[in-house]
Amino acid sequence: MIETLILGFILLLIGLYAMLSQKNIIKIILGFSIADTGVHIIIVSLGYLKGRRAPILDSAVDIANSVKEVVDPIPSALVLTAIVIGLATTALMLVFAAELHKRKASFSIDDYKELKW
Amino acid sequence: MDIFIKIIYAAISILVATLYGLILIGIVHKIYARVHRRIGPPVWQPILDIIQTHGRKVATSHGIMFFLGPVFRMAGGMGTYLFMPVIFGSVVFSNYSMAGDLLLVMYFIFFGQLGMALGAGEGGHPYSPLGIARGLSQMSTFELPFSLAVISIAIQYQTLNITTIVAAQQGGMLNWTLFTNPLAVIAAMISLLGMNMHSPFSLVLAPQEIPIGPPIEMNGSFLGILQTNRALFASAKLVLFMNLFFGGATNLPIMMLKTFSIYMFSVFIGAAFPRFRPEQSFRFFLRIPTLIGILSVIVIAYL
Amino acid sequence: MVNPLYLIIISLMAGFVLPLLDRVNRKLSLATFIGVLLANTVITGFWMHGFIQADLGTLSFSTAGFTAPLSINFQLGILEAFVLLAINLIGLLTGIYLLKKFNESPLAGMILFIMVVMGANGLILTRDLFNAFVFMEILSISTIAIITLKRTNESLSSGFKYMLASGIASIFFLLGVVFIYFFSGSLNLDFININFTDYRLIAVYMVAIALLIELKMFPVNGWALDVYESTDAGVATIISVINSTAIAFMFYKIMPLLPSNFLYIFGIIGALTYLMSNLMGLKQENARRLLGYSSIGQMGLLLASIIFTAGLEPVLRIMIVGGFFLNHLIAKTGLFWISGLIKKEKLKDWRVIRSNKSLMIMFGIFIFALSGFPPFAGFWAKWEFVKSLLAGQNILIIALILLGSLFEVIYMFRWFIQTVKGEYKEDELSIMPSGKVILTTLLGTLGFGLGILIMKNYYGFNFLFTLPILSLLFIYLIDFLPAKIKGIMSLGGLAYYGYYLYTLVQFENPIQILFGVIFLVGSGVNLISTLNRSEISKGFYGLLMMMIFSFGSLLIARSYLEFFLSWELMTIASFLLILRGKNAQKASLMYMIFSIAGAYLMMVGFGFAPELIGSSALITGLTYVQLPLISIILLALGFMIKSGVLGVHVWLPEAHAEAEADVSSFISAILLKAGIWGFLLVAISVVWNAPQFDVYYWMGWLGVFTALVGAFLASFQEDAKRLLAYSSMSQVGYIIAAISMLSHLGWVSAFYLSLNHMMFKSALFIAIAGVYYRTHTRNMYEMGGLIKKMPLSFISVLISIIAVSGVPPLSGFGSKWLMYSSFIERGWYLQAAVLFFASAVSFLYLYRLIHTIFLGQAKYEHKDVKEAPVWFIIPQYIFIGAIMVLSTFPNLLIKPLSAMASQYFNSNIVIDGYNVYSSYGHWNGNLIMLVTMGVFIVPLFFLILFIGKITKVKQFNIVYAAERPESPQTTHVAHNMYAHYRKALGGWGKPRIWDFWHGSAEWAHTMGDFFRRIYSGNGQTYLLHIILFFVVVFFLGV
Amino acid sequence: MKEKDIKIIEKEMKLANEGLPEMERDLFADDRPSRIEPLNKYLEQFLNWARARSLWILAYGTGCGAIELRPLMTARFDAFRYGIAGRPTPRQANVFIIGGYASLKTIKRIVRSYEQMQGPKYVIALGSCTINGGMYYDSYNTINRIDYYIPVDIYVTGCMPRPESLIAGFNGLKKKIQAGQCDGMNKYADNFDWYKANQKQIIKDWNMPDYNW
Repeated sequence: MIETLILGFILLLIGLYAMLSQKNIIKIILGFSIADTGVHIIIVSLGYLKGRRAPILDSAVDIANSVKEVVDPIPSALVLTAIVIGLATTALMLVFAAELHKRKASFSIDDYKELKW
Repeated sequence: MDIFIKIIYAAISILVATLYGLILIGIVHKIYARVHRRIGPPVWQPILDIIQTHGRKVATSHGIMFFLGPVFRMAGGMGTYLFMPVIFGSVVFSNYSMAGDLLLVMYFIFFGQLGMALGAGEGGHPYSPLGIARGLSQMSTFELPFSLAVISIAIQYQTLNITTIVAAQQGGMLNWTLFTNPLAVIAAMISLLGMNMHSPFSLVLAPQEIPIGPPIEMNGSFLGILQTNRALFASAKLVLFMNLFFGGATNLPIMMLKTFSIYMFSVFIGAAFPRFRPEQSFRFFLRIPTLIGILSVIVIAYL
Repeated sequence: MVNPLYLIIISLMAGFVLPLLDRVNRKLSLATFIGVLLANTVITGFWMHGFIQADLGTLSFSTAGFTAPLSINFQLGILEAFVLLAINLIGLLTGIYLLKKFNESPLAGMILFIMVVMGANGLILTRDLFNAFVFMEILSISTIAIITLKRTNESLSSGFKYMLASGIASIFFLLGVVFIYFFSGSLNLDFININFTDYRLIAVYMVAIALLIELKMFPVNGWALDVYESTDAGVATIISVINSTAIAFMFYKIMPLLPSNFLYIFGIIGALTYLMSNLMGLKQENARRLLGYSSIGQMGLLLASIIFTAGLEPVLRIMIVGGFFLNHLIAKTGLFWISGLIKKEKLKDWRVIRSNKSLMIMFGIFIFALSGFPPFAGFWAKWEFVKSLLAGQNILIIALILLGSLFEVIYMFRWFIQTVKGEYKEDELSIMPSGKVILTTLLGTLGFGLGILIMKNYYGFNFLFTLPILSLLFIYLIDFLPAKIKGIMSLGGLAYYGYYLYTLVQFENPIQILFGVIFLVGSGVNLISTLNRSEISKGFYGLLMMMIFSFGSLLIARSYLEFFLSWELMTIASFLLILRGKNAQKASLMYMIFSIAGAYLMMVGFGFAPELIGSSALITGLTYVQLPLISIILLALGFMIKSGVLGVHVWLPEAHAEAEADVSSFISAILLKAGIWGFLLVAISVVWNAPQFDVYYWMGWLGVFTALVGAFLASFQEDAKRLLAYSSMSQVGYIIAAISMLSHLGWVSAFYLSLNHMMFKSALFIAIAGVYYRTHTRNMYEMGGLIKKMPLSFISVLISIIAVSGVPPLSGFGSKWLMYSSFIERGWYLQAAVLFFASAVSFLYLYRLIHTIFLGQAKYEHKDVKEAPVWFIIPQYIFIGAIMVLSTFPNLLIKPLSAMASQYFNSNIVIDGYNVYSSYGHWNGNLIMLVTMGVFIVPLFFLILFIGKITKVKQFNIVYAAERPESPQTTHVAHNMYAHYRKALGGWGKPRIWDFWHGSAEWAHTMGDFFRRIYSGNGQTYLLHIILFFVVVFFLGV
Repeated sequence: MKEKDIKIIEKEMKLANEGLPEMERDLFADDRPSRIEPLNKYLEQFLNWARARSLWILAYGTGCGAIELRPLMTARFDAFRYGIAGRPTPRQANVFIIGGYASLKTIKRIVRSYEQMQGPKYVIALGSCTINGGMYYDSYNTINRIDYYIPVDIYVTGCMPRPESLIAGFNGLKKKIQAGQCDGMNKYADNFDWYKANQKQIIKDWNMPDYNW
């Protein structure tokens, strides 16, 4: 579905823009989250076939004919994993952010430049 | 027996050359005196001086190298002379020229200088190394045009053998290198000024600056030997130049005439010019004479 | 075969079990932790064993009961087994290394560690792209988490930056994977069989870029540097080694998907990363960050090697990539471990390593391995890589890699020298022997053994070529013995070696015998002077014998590699020997840099050279091949650097001056001849197969000006050894010019001069060593008047300088005569004139040497100076005796030398009795000697007869303008003796070449400093780099 | 006494060099000057003949008399025609012209230079001041009689004597030399202790060896 694909890319770009432009660590993490979500939407929309069902083999789907009725299940499976991993990453980022804030009481990324060159 | 005859011939040859050199120096004194409108000493004054120095009853020596320095110097002079044929075609004056060629003669010149430098160095007087440093530096600079001239004539005659070079110049004045390769002769004659160490290139002995320089501590017989060598070495150098550039000599009077004329060249220039400072002298040799030398090589080799 | 799934399962299970066990006892959990790592290692070890035993091909393991592509499958081939074994072993060792740390910190560390290893294992094994994504995420998340094992501001912020970068990378990777699936319909690498052209390119491009980011390619690697700098040493190890290796392997797996133009660009990026990170490393002062730069550089090299070896046969490819990989693995692991032991940040603080001998040796081993020296794996890899790149005409890549490598050598060795020579006080914190030290030692030994293994098994080197290394090891074992015993043993060993070479190896060419005499007999006599050492002199004889045996190997080398191997071994040994000097830091570094630059030129030169036919020694083999011009130039340049030709001579005076007194003579008299030997070999190949362009004409000019400039520089020195060093440069200039003539007489004079120079320069250096031993100064103006105290040394210096200057009757005149005759005969007239000038200038420094040391005024402080020790006197007089014999009977030498040269040219020199005739002149050395003796004796007798009463006076009994000298210091003319000459030279006397090299060094450092400013420390900037990198590389590729 | 014993005694008769600091004593020779007997009569006559015709003046103008040496050497009087030449170093000169008054400072240099000359050596004392102090006879700063300190071969009187007188003095010296009467070197050696005592009496800052070889 082209609209969601475009939406996904827009989200991805918004996320990246946020990561590049925002100084606040939390906002950067948010940007990452948005970008990640965009990616997820892109994945799902790539696997979507118009007019088909979700690839869940329950009573609503004729199992013998399922290949023709449901959308490609693999992107859906992938996206589940990707969401989990994205979650883990975001969580870890937030932990880092919290830990950094505890030490310097600042969320500005500019304050964490002691290592360079 | 051959070898003894050879040695006797060599002794005669050296004796003649030394006496001739001493008289030559005497004549130069006379000429200088006449330039100054003086009467001047008798021409045999250098011989008297040598007897006088050898007649000193006591001497001081600074050590073994000091002792050997004048010996080295004399050996250098004698060797330089002996490795050259002096008179073309003469058995007595052919010396030991079969031992080597022009390169040998050029390098044997250093033998005496190096030995003397070491002897004077052990004297411990600061003027000695000062003079030697000047002398060595100047030597390195005038060797350049001279070596270019030598290379030029080596190309010209296709040999470095002095006898062959002289032979090639026989048969008329126009066969002399002076006329066949004038550029090389000019370069060599300018470096002769440096070799003879008359002013403006009298850096080493330089009275009034570093009074007589290296031999300042030399006394008695040491000085006598040095003076003897000065005469012998002067005639050896002149003979070398005569052989290379002025057609050599076939008998003794011609040899004396030619070497005397060559010597007068540096004497006249010496009588007329004041002394250079060291760096002026070095630069002088590294500029015009070197260029003339390079030109002579290029002209002979490539044109 | 154990199913690879167990690797994953064991780790995951451990992840769950560990918290439970930890409740019981920390010891138990630690044991389990090690057990898991051990199990991994053992399993992979079994695989490796299996693959070595039998050719099993590649095995595929599927999961969940389906076969691929329906399920995820793991592929296990010998390559995977090899990489897995390597990283699991490092994982195990690093686990042990970190045990103490884990014991003290929360359990999470252990689990994360296992997860990192598991992620890496999975990434290497899996063939499924999405599965790879998962493993990659496991790998990065656990890596980032484990960074916090050391919880400081720096490590946390660097972890966050890492997180941002890897987050973006994972987005790219995920998108790429999905698009690959979208375009090809498969996620399994074995089943993706479409070409990713036009718009589909973006899919694989994104995957590749994600991997490049994770591989920390330039410039998207700022975050990685911060991590390396701030985290714990063990963690840095696993990031640098395990993490990077797994990702590099992943890149290798997706390579078939990438179009070739992109691969080429990625290869260039790899090489560029190597160059840039090493360039930026130049300015680095923090040890850990420096290791980070080096680590990143090595990854770039690895990437480039993976890409550019694609077309090669598998064994060779494994040699190259595996070589680089193992080299990086072992050296970097070792260095990171040591950095953990040192606990100091600044490079110069690493000198505490000197408190632990074995650790110091290991440090050296790692540095040498990383810089690509034999026998370590990196050396072989680099050799083969450059060869294969040349076959593919990838000059740009070679240039990038070799330049990068040069920079790496510079900072690595600067660090090494700073460390082993830095001022170390005993009361500083010292490193106690511990498990970690033993572990490091084990690793270093492993690396060393691996190199030897490659050397013996892959290349099958003759015993003679391993002899340098073996002798080093052997003498290290007996190093506790007193120096004299070791010296005598070395002398005996050397004698047997020479005998063995002479009788059993059978030299093919008499020139080999000549250089054998220079290398081995010369070394043997020089060795006598080392017997003066009274202390134990640890390590000295090992290095010395290593160097001497390398000389021997150079003589008999039959292939380019044998030659180059011996050359590099010689460089190592001589570098370490020079480094032994008291203030040799700068000197040895310069020597190393120039040597390595020369070695790289040679390496490329050999790469261009055609294969040799047959297995005869190089001196025969090279005669029959046509070397291309570029090869001739590069090889000659490489050899000339070692001989210190004008322009690249700046290392020479430093090294000569600062090396230990008895080492300098080896360097000058013999080591420089190794360069001459190489130069001669190249010239031999040109004799019958001359290139179109007469390159030797210009080399002749170079040699001639080397002679002149060397002589001038020598004249202006105050330091006796520097003077002699420049004198060596000058003499080498003569030899180079003479060889370049490519004529019979020219070569005879070059041979003659080589042998002569070996003798008189040895004698001079040993004499000066004796003087230094007694006076403890090298400044000539501080000496003077020593002739009375050291007459024997004086005589040997006197004879030697007469021989150097070429004054008849000594042997030096022979070389001058041959030289000028040959120059004039060859038609090199102006060159001959310059040489004449040079040899006249040489009188300046020779007189200065002998006058300022032995003549003039003796100083008060040298009142009680004695003659040099007998061990210095003996070798001098052996050389002096040889010079005298050869001077009196020059034909002993001229005849065989003429025969040697007439193998290649028509002889135009006639020897008749004692007469030697060239086409221009003649020379009778014997007669000259007799006449000279005659004319010397006559005035001597005359003088003795007439001198009268001699009073032997003392040094102050001089006429001093009716005064007396104030003090010896003010009376001795020595300092700046040729000031007037310098003044006369004006602008020509300025040290322009020196300035040029200084400028280049400064320029390189400034460039490094300039480029590293892009690593601003701001995480967002790094993100921007990534985005820009993504875009720019894409457009470059398209 | 046997010749051998004499040699041993001579060797033992070293100078004390007490005027020098301990450190510098090694740097100066400490031999005593000794008498040198003439050679074979005819040889000595021949040498004296040559010595008389080759007089090398030490170029050291000790007093105002030095002013007379310039016209002596230049075109007007041209002493070189008699074989009289200047030498810049005492090692090579054999004639020392004491040019008039000698101040206390100068006498030290005169002694040193005289001792550094290699014998046979001759001294010409020029002007009245060298004989009896001349116009400076009562100066606190000049010596009155030079031959208390070094042996003098010939005096040329006057204040100042003209170059002609000096040439006349040289002629006298020549005659003396040829007659073998100039033996200042041996005189100095024989009376060494007396000369030294005289010298040390007036030279207060004696920072030189007892004999300047």
